[in-house]
Amino acid sequence: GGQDAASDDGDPRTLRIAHNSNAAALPVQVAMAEGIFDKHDLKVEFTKVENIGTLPGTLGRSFDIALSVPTTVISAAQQGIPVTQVSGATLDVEDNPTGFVIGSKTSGVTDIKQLAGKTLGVLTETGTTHVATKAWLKQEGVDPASVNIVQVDGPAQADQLAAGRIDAVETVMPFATSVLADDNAVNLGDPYLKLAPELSAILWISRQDWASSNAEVIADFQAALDEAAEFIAGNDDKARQVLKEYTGLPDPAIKAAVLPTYTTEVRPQDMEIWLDAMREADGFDGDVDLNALVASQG
Amino acid sequence: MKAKKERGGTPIRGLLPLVALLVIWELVGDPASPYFPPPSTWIDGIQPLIDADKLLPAIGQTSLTFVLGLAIATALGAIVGTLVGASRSVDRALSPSLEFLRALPAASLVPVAALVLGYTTQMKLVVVVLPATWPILLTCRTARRTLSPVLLDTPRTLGLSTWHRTTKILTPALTPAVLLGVRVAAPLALIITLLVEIVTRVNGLGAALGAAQAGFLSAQVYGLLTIAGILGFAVNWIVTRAETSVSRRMRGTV
Amino acid sequence: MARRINVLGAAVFVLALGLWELLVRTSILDFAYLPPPTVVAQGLGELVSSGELGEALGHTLFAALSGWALAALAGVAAGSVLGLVRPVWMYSMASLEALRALPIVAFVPVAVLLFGFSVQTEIMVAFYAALWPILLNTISGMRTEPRMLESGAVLRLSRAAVLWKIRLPGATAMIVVGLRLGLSVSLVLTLVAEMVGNPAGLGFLLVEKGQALQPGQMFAAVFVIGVTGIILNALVMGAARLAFRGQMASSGEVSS
Amino acid sequence: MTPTISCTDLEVTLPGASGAVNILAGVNLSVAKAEFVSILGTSGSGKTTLLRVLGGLLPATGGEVRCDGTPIQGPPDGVVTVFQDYAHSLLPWRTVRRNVALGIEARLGRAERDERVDEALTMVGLLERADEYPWRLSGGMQQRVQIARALATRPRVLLMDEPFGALDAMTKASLQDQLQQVQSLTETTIVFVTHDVEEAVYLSDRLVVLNGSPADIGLTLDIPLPRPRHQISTKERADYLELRHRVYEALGHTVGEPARG
Amino acid sequence: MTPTISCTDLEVTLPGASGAVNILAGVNLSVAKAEFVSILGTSGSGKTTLLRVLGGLLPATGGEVRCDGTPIQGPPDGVVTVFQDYAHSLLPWRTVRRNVALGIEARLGRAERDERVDEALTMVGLLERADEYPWRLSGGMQQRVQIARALATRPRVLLMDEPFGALDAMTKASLQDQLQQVQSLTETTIVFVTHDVEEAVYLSDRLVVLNGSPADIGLTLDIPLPRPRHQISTKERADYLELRHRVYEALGHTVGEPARG
Ligand SMILES: Nc1ncnc2c1ncn2[C@@H]1O[C@H](COP(=O)(O)OP(=O)(O)OP(=O)(O)O)[C@@H](O)[C@H]1O
Ligand SMILES: Nc1ncnc2c1ncn2[C@@H]1O[C@H](COP(=O)(O)OP(=O)(O)OP(=O)(O)O)[C@@H](O)[C@H]1O
Ligand SMILES: [Mg+2]
Ligand SMILES: [Mg+2]
Repeated sequence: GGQDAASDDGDPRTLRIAHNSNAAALPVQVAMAEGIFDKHDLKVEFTKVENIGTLPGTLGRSFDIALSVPTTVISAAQQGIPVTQVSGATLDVEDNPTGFVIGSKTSGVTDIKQLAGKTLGVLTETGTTHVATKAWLKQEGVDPASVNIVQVDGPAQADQLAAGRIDAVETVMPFATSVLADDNAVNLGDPYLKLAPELSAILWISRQDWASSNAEVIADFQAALDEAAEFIAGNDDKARQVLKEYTGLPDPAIKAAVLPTYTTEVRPQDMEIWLDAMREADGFDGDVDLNALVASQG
Repeated sequence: MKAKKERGGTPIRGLLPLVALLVIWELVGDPASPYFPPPSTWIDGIQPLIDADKLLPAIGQTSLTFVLGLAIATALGAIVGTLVGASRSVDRALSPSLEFLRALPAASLVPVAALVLGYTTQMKLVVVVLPATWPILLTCRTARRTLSPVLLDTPRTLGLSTWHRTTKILTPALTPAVLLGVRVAAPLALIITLLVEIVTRVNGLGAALGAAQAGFLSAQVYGLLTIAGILGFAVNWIVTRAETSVSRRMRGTV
Repeated sequence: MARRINVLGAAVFVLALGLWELLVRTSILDFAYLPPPTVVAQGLGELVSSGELGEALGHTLFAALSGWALAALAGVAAGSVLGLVRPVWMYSMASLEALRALPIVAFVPVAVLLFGFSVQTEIMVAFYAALWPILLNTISGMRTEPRMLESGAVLRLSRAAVLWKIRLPGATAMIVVGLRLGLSVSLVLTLVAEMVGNPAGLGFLLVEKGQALQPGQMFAAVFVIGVTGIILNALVMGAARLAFRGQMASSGEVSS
Repeated sequence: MTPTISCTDLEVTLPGASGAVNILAGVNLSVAKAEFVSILGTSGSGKTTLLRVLGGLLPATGGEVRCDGTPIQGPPDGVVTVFQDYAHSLLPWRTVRRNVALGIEARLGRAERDERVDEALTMVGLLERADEYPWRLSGGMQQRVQIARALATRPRVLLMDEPFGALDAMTKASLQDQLQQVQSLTETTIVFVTHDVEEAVYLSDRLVVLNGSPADIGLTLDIPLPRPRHQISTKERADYLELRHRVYEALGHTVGEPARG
Repeated sequence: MTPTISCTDLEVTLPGASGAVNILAGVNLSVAKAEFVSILGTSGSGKTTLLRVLGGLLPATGGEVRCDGTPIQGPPDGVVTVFQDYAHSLLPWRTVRRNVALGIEARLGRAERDERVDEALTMVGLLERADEYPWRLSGGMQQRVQIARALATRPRVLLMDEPFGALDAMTKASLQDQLQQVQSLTETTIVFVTHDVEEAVYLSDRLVVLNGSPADIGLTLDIPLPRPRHQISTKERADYLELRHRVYEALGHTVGEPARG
């Protein structure tokens, strides 16, 4: 039961938000810390969920808005879970990449083409980063099936690569920092940017019915995030303090962190790129109504 | 007291309640449900895996780890359980450390094991064997402790070597306990095998399951779960059969 | 009855920790991900002083113990019925065996859907996991020495009295084994549920600290889990020794 | 008067290595109220089997077993068996005292129960071992605990399978006399399996010998010795010696019988 | 000559409900090669305990136990104990034949093993039950299987704990004579616990009585009756009757002793 639980919460201006320890969610945290949500008459209840892959099914029940990635949104929608994007989160651009494929000199992987026959550690085999990497491999003429894939938890990646258990690793911040700290590590590039020069890989989602009946709330949410992004740009120290608090990362990692480029723009064109990439690289054959995946801009 | 005719293993007719449950699910289930698709959709769900020739290798990989892990756990559990049951000081020396180890969640052991052993079947085995050993060890320990002292004195007074004492007295006397332990351990071993595969995506049913879950392919998830369940049931059925036939021969003592 | 502290066991444990420290110090085991015990101890201090540990531990214990207690009741009751009433056994055991073979971990996401991100999800998982060892051990323990049952029959004990005075006490040693197994299994699966499902408790703490690149704190959580396992087991054994003196003595669980 | 316990044309078949084996065939026995009947017979002749059938523990494959006139299904009320296999029949998790209380604790109040248990334990000489676990007792002691457990229930019918087999002569004699006394006070009906001819003659009103394969009753002998009997004076009587002689003869041996000076 | 088996100042303490209990204290016994020594004593006096210590199955808490002059640790080679608790000492998953073979199957070839097993089973009269499981046998039969198992190993020293306790007089007498014959042929040293005074006097070269608490040896009596002995003629001898009388007296009873016409 409980399929139509979209509006089981009385006050639409109370947002139950879930996300993980990702720097992409920093604007939400900053907006909470700096009272920006209050200014927009929004009340936020936050829950940290590290495994965001489970979130689409819980929207409308436990949460209203959650952090997600395009591949998850597309798969969920295709299986009849009515999710939609309500806001962008970050944007990958040439001078501020968030995705990394990192090789190791000792394993002889200093170029993406050398991955054939090697073992690549990935965060999630079905995740956005890996779909992008596969598309990239194809572009470079490497059969993705020739790469041996294992899933490696972010915190263990640096050790695994250094110990030679994997030959290359596909990762994001903040893990990329510690992986790259090793002398043998070689950054091969950002797989997202191989799909498009500018691409959104992280976004905020909700249930479709919730989104359509709360357009105003969504607009306020986006406005709050935009304001928070501005605050971040102007108050680096304070922003990093907030980052430290909700991620729990140690000081050196906080200091070294390169903050992503924030955006609240909903980019249907990116969704299409992701769907193409999934079809191309992952053999995804679902039929998805992309229009339903983006909430109408308020 | 009545002369019952006992057949080996659990009677198959005991599956009736489960079948009834599945039938009801089929009848009331909504084929489009993203969470609870009825059984008839499950086969369609796994069809893509069959078409891609991925299913059989996955079953093979998982079975290998599961069965091998269970076998190692059986040997280890039986041996350590017997030792610990026989000697109070060995028991006291090892128990806290063993209790510590068995409470550790497999998922946090995987990265450590992978660091040492790489993403290999050996790594999977190490992570699987640890928790699966426990039921066998504990059951065996208790059985060893409750053995009649006279039964243990018998081979001693007859001058049997330690080896023969082990093979001729301890082994048969403790076999029912070991088999009970294996029955408890089998699903655990299977769960951990799948968990390791889900976490690492190293080949197997668990990897497929993890991928299906991430893609919200619930019919496929149920299909894979059913296959895993059948695997576990099969091993369990074999062990139960063995247990029944052993305890029938042991009727004098039970 | 008064049992001394298990010095021997503690010594072996400390020795193992020392060996681990030594391996790290001599760089034989040199991984950022796997810190030495001293660093773990430091992480433990941090977790304790921040108050995160106490809260997480309380949550996990509540979930694991609730699930376990329910499983103990259901397992012993159902195990008794299955062990004694042959038709019930014949017409349901195979179903239970099949359900038992289902990998519970894979159901955590489904449980999250059913119960939401709540402690009920964890309790359900802990219950399901702990049920089987308790059930199977109870059934097996119910195979009582026939001469004892005949003694009960001859002394005209009622069926309830035979169950209560002969079968269950005779099965106690086995049931206690089931309870011990169930306890550790429910703890482990509560943690799994917290790691992949409900973001609370020690399981989530572990993941969170891992994601936060704090291996010291992460392994401190692991360490606490292990020690919790030791303590819970000691409590169960202690309670069993108090409650079932005779059974524990006759099965060699009380040192004389 | 209907006999307290009886069997007619009793037949018992048990499974064996090479198919079913006929253990008892055509056994007819009826024991009157307050009667003391002993059963003798070579090892493996079927004494235990017969006692188990009379006690309702083993269903007959043929014939009929009755207690107070009604066919029995399962152990009848007040009919208590003392097993040959004492080691298996005590509950190892209960102390001696609580083992003895097993049959009465549900029926009696605390005070009366304690009194009965103490009385029974005193009879078998184990009062001071009351708080011990049975597996810490010697074989003969365990056997006596089982006897005490049966006596504590004040049974109407007592079926005893070599109850004094593991006891030394002194302890045995004392228990024999206790048993006699209990019986004369409470009119218990007793069926008593023993290998000890002296004991059988000394205690019984009647004595039957099981023999053959399948076994039936080969000899029935009334023992009309006056009661109460005494270990010395009764055993000195000429008719006692005569009866004893006849039993030895019936058992087919001249050897085991102690020489008569 | 060093005695085959001996103990000096033997002390044994066992755990009890209220702390450790001293069971044996200051027991001195030495048994020469080919000697037959019987141990008598009331139920619970410590006979089984003593036998377990002599057999190397229970460590003494004080004093010394030697076999062929060397202190023993664990059961010495060729010293075989026959347990009072026969039910627990047979392996329920083995047939009678394979139970009897247990002690020799590792040492002997198939042919010789089969021969020995058959011989031992014939001695105890159970050859035709060889393929049965022990839990399908009567108590006395199980006891005999255990005896056969011990005999099949051709032990140098045989420690027997009430081995004939569950047997009828006929079977017992036959086994007594078998045992005598085995002993005279193989010079086996035998320590024999029994409650049967007749049996003790008939079989022994020497007889000791355990008494007291903690127990020690209260009486030692040589039995210089000529060998071979016979069930009838030996038991008719005046010196046999005299010895028997003395034992009964030492055991403190006038009652259990059969009257002498
Ligand atoms: N559980 C059983 N299953 C099959 N056969 C049995 C079983 N118990 C006894 N028997 C057989 O029944 C026969 C009679 O056994 P029973 O125990 O009645 O003899 P008994 O007269 O009591 O002998 P004993 O004096 O040695 O105790 C024996 O041949 C025995 O092998
Ligand atoms: N396992 C044990 N633990 C503690 N005490 C024991 C144990 N076995 C025997 N005892 C005690 O030791 C004493 C002697 O027992 P033992 O078995 O040697 O007597 P026994 O002379 O063989 O008697 P019986 O003729 O009845 O067999 C008894 O008081 C008994 O309670
Ligand atoms: Mg019998
Ligand atoms: Mg004894």
